[in-house]
Amino acid sequence: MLQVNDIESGYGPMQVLWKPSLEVKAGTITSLLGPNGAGKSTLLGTIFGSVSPWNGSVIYEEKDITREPTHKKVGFGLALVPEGKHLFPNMTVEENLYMGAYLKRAEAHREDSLAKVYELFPRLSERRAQMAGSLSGGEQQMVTIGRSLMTKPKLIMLDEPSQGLAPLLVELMFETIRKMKDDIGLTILLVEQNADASLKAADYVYVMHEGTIKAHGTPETVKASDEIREAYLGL
Amino acid sequence: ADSIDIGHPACLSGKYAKAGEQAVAGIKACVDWVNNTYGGVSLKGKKIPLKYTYYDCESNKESVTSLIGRLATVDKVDVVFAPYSSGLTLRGAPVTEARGMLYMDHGGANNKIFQQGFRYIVQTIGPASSYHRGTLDMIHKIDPKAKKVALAYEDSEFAKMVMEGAEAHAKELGFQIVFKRTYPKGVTDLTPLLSAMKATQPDFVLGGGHFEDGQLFNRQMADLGIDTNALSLIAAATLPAFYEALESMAEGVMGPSHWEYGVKYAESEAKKVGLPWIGPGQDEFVALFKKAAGKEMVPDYHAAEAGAQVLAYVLAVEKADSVDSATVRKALGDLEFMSFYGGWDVDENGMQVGHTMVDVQWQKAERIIVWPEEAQTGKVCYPMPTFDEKAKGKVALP
Amino acid sequence: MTLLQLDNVTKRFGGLVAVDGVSLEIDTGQFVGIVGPNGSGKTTLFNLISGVFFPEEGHILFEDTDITRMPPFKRAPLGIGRTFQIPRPFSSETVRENIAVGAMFGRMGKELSVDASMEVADQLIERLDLTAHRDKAAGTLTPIEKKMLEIGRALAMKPKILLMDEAMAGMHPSDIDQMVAFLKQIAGEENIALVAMVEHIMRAVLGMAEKVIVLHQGAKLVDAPTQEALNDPRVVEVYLGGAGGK
Amino acid sequence: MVFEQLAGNLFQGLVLGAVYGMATMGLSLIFGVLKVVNVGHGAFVMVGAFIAFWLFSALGINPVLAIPVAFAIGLGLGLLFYYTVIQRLIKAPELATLLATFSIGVLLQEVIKLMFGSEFRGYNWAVGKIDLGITVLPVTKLLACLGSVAIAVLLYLWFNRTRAGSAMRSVVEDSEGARVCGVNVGAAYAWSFALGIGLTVASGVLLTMFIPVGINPYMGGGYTLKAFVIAVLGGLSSPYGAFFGGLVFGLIENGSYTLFALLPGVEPFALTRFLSFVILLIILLIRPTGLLARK
Amino acid sequence: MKTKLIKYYPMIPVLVLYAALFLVGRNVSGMWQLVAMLLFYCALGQAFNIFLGMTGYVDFGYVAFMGVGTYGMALAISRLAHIENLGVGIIVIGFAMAMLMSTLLSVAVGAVALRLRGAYFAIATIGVNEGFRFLIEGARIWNGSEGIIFMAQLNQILGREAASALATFWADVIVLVIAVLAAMVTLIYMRSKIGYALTALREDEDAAKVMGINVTKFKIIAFITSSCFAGLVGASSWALKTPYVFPPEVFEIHYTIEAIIIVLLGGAGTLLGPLVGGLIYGMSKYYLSIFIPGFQLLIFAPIIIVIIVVFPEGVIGMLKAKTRNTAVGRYII
Ligand SMILES: Nc1ncnc2c1ncn2[C@@H]1O[C@H](COP(=O)(O)OP(=O)(O)OP(=O)(O)O)[C@@H](O)[C@H]1O
Ligand SMILES: Nc1ncnc2c1ncn2[C@@H]1O[C@H](COP(=O)(O)OP(=O)(O)OP(=O)(O)O)[C@@H](O)[C@H]1O
Ligand SMILES: CC(C)C[C@H](N)C(=O)O
Ligand SMILES: [Mg+2]
Ligand SMILES: [Mg+2]
Repeated sequence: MLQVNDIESGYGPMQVLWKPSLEVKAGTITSLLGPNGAGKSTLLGTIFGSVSPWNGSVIYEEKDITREPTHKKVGFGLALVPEGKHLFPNMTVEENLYMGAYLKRAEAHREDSLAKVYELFPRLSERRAQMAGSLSGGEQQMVTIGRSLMTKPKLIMLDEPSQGLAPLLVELMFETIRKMKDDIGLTILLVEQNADASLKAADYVYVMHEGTIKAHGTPETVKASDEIREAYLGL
Repeated sequence: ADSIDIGHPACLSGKYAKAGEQAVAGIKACVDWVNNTYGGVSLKGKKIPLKYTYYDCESNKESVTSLIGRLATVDKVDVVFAPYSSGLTLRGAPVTEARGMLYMDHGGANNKIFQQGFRYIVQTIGPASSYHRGTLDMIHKIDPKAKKVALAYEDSEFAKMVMEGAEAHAKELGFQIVFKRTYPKGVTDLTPLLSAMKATQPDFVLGGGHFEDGQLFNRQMADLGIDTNALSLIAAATLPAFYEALESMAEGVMGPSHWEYGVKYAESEAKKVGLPWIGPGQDEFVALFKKAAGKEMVPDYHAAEAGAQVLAYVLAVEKADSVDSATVRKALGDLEFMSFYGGWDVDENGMQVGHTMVDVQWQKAERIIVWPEEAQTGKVCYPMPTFDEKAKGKVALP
Repeated sequence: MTLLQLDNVTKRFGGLVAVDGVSLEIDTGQFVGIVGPNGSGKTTLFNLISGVFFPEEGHILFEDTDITRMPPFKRAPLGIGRTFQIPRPFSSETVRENIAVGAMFGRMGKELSVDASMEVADQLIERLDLTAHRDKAAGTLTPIEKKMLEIGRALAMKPKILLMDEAMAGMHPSDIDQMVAFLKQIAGEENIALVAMVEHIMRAVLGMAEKVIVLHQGAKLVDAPTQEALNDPRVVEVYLGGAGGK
Repeated sequence: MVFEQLAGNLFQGLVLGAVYGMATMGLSLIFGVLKVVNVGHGAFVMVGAFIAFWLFSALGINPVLAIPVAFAIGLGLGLLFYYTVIQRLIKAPELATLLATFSIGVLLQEVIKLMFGSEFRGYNWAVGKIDLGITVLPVTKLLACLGSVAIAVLLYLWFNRTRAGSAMRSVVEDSEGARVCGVNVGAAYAWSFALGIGLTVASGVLLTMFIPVGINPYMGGGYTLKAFVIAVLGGLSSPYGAFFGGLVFGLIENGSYTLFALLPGVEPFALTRFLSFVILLIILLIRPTGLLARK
Repeated sequence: MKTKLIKYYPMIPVLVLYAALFLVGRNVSGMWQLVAMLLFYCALGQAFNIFLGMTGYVDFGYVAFMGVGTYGMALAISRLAHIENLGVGIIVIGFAMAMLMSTLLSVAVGAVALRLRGAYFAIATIGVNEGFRFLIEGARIWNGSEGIIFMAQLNQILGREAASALATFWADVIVLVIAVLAAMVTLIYMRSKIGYALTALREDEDAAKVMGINVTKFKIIAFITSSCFAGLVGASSWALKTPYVFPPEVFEIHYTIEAIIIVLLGGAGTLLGPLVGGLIYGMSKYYLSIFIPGFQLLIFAPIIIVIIVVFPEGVIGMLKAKTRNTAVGRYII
């Protein structure tokens, strides 16, 4: 479904990605692991287009979308939940969520999607009329994810969704991710520090370090390799 | 030297661009006349051409001094023409004074410039305090019943000085000042002031300050339907753009002017009063001006003043037979002459006292000189038609 | 000895009671974890202690001085340091300068010259393993590096109490362990009497806290030694869920 | 007498205020979306004034019809300057855009001066007056006022009821967030800027309907200043706030004259200006983010 | 000891440039008045940078401090002229008045406006500038809009020769001294806790507060320092060189914008920036107005746009980033 080939990119003159390649199969959860600063967020950003790629290609549903603008990509069903909470602080929770359904394609399913998001995060439905900027950190994380779900994505890329969530919610989050795959049929590319939970949820795992893919395989093989666990996952 | 050099930090851009443009073309026109018609300045038995060097000071005081510095030292000019406005004229004065250079003022009307002890400054434009004298004299003469005068000027050093002069003269003539107010520079709505003025029911109104507020003043008097026997606005009413903007609303509106196309100054006139004459005739000046401007532009009094200043300088140089500033300055002090601009004479401080202003009135889209009587190109229309009548197409005719 | 005391402190936002009559005591030298579901008022509590907001009711005492309404910049010199949940470094300054600023205006600020502060910064940079980034502008760091920087900056203030708001969220597990060890060590050495931290990462809480205060809907639910608190069924129910204290 | 004058002035102030308000909406919009303080604001107002003047005096086109023309030209200028200048500076320090917009303003002034000269122009479009007893109101002023209100309402509807409007609102809040929602952020910036400039140029036409004289390349400076103050009164990033601020400003400017005129030895007109700035400061002290700003 | 001195190395290029300017002005014929203009712009930039550059707050009403400084000098000269034997002392009194008045105004404005942030601050200060001017005109303070013209008094007190030399030479030298002093103060601030506090609050005021920084205090320090220098620049470059004061000319917001341009062209918050910015700005203006009188702004505006697009951090800002951690970098901040 998504294929990244030898992509290179970075910030200003500084190169961060050194030709990592990876593939995400439809209907799976693919997990991307690696230490801080490995370039995971940069990779997601480059796929999505908020970081501009220098070289290499991104193929999505057999189309080369490397240089498509981000709004087109969202239109194709590619969603990103960015790290750090980029929500609309002076809009209410509900307005934020509605913004997720901004594109025509998503607008048609707006009420539906909204109901699903509230089902996933009941807390948001309690806070629907509150300004998003005044929510607690965890609540904001929920809004960000919910908003991306509102775009009716086919493939959703989550950048550390459990960051800042209470343990109860972390658990819920992973459950949600699984549900998103099973019930909605979403394909998921997941970046997480929580390697344990992440390995548990994933169908396939890539390990990234210093801008390149160091290893990949099923969770079992990755877990089995002491070398990987020690060098990159700190388990 | 093979030329006599005039230097000029001109206001070609910035807030005085409009007057600056006029001045530059006026100077060019007269330089052209001196060099080509007059044959050059007679100096020590030779005919020497004038050379005019100007830079753009952007109506900015820092540039005025730096450019005068350059004109004095790099271009080594013999005389500096001041930029427009009293402020900028004052800014340049210390530099020319320090170098003992002649400094000629054609756009700074503030009387106080001449009370500062500057020795090299000489004025061509008349002092601000005299702007509204003529208007008052005229109304005093033609309408003995008119008693109540309203004064409403811009709140600026120049207009205030005009207002003071007008107030003093009005009192001398026995008028009663029923309203005396100012409005700030750059106003966009005069409604409150005009409404208050309306309530005092003046017989006639004197005021103004600059171009834009003058237009606004007239326009809003029309909007509010404030009718008086006469309305005279300084600095604005005499310009063609004034009528273009206001059309029929400007009918009958007057303004004092240092010079207007149509004034009757000519060589014959000069003879009558026993003054020497120099320079192009009126039509000749206008033609030269248009040539210098390079576009269809009508000279106004800023151009005439600046041009007349060239002539004054030429006469003084010839009289002194020198370009030395002190000598020429002295000659200027003794000089009295007439040109297309009218009389020219300065007092011991360099302030212009020999030039009489005229009063102009818009009549049937023409600028008619209605005062003083000896300069008249037509009789005054008094009282002017009401704004309602004008809106219906009535023009101001005597 | 009681270092920090909160007495029935309440903070409202409009109709919402973000902190609801919380009283607590923290002793000198105690490591305290503050946990609670998202939105339970933890960050707000920190904001009240550090002076970003003032409470509507109640009192805050630090070393027996009432600081309830003291402006924030006066609290830092008393020895209250904090990090922000979303890091807020001074982006255009270098890492070194950022940390030095902490030293300059912190508890020892009056005694430290600019140069001396730079030295303090250098030491901390080494210990925090930020040497490679020393002269980089802080704005160019990754979020995690920014968090490290924030911790460094706060430590440079030589606080008696260090309030850390989810300083370790997003950190790699091995880094968390390192950080915990480091904080414990530096707290011992440097006279930092205590670290109070808000954390959702139980690995860090367990590794560090002697006692845990659990907030729920703005109010204090449990205040007990770590293990006891985390095993409390109410805490499991509202906060930990099935994962327990792992 | 005094009361009649006061009432008349207040009424005139309200009418003028509506036009002031409209003339500030573009500034607020651009600040709201791009965080760019358009120091060249007045120059765009001036361009609008020249459009109205030129269409009327050269082609005899009714100024009301000049509004859409000016708006379209404004959109074009906005896009032009956005893509050539502003876009490159969005990520630069805030002050860089301030300088850039100032220079754009100067450039416009000089270009217009080259085209039209530095004469003070005006046009005389008279369609009668209404005598209200307390004051006399020319129909052109009324039209300018109504036009301003209409544009403000349209903008409100557009902002809150259309997709493009909500896209802009989201970009204002968080551009990265807008991006993940599928908003074309680049285009939203460009069009917000263009719309802001379009409104500003159009307001130049409305202002000339109100004050059809004094049209000059350098006329904009005063409007920039006024617009800043009005924008802040209204909360700076809210175009409707700006409209409201305009009304307040117009009322103060015109209304206080009558009262100051009762004091001896002062220049009441200058004091009305003084008062408006004092009120600005007071408002900022009480509500540091303007009258209508959301917290 | 050496390390102590190293911190002040950046003053070297500043001093070298100012000295060069002075020498060129003295020795190259026709240059002095140009140098005077450049010095004015440099001093203006240097003074404004202490506040704008170091705090990131844009004071749109900055010119007001130059304005009251000008009034300070003008009032001293015009009101004290009758006192015998004051001589040059009157100039000293004038500068003292200028400092006092600009400081008083800055304390008053600072106490009110510095509570505001960002654009609100900027616009409140416009309000101060305009409001102050209209107060002077409206309440007819200090002669209202007629202003004060005082060359005659200056002549009377100092004698014609001295007054003339003052207006055409010494006033400019004083401006030079002010510029150098402002640069020194900038560097001293930068190297002291004040500088670090200001940078911190420029970046994140709330975080700075929690770090123990009394942001109000440091903002006020920078504001007063900067305003006081503005008052001095007004007193010398305006009052002494331009022996009159008319309210609309000394409260003209255009000068604030020029100051912003200068600081930005050079690089806000840098030491050398305002100087370089002032030179670029002044020279372009001067030579353009000589070579294409009347059209210079048409060319100048696009040039500024290009410079700012290419160097959004200013010329020195860029150079500083490029030379960071190099030997040259030690001199450029
Ligand atoms: N906006 C930016 N500007 C400059 N450099 C950046 C920026 N964002 C990230 N970097 C650099 O890119 C590198 C990779 O960062 P990235 O955020 O992609 O890592 P990551 O794997 O997502 O790490 P983390 O687990 O901490 O989120 C880091 O060295 C960082 O310094
Ligand atoms: N400035 C504010 N205005 C209005 N409500 C606020 C504000 N700050 C916080 N709140 C509300 O107060 C409650 C407590 O928020 P707080 O940030 O303290 O939670 P928290 O415990 O830190 O949560 P998290 O673990 O998610 O960071 C939340 O419901 C939040 O929405
Ligand atoms: C109207 C002008 C001739 C007067 C000029 N503005 C001055 O200041 O003197
Ligand atoms: Mg990341
Ligand atoms: Mg929190």
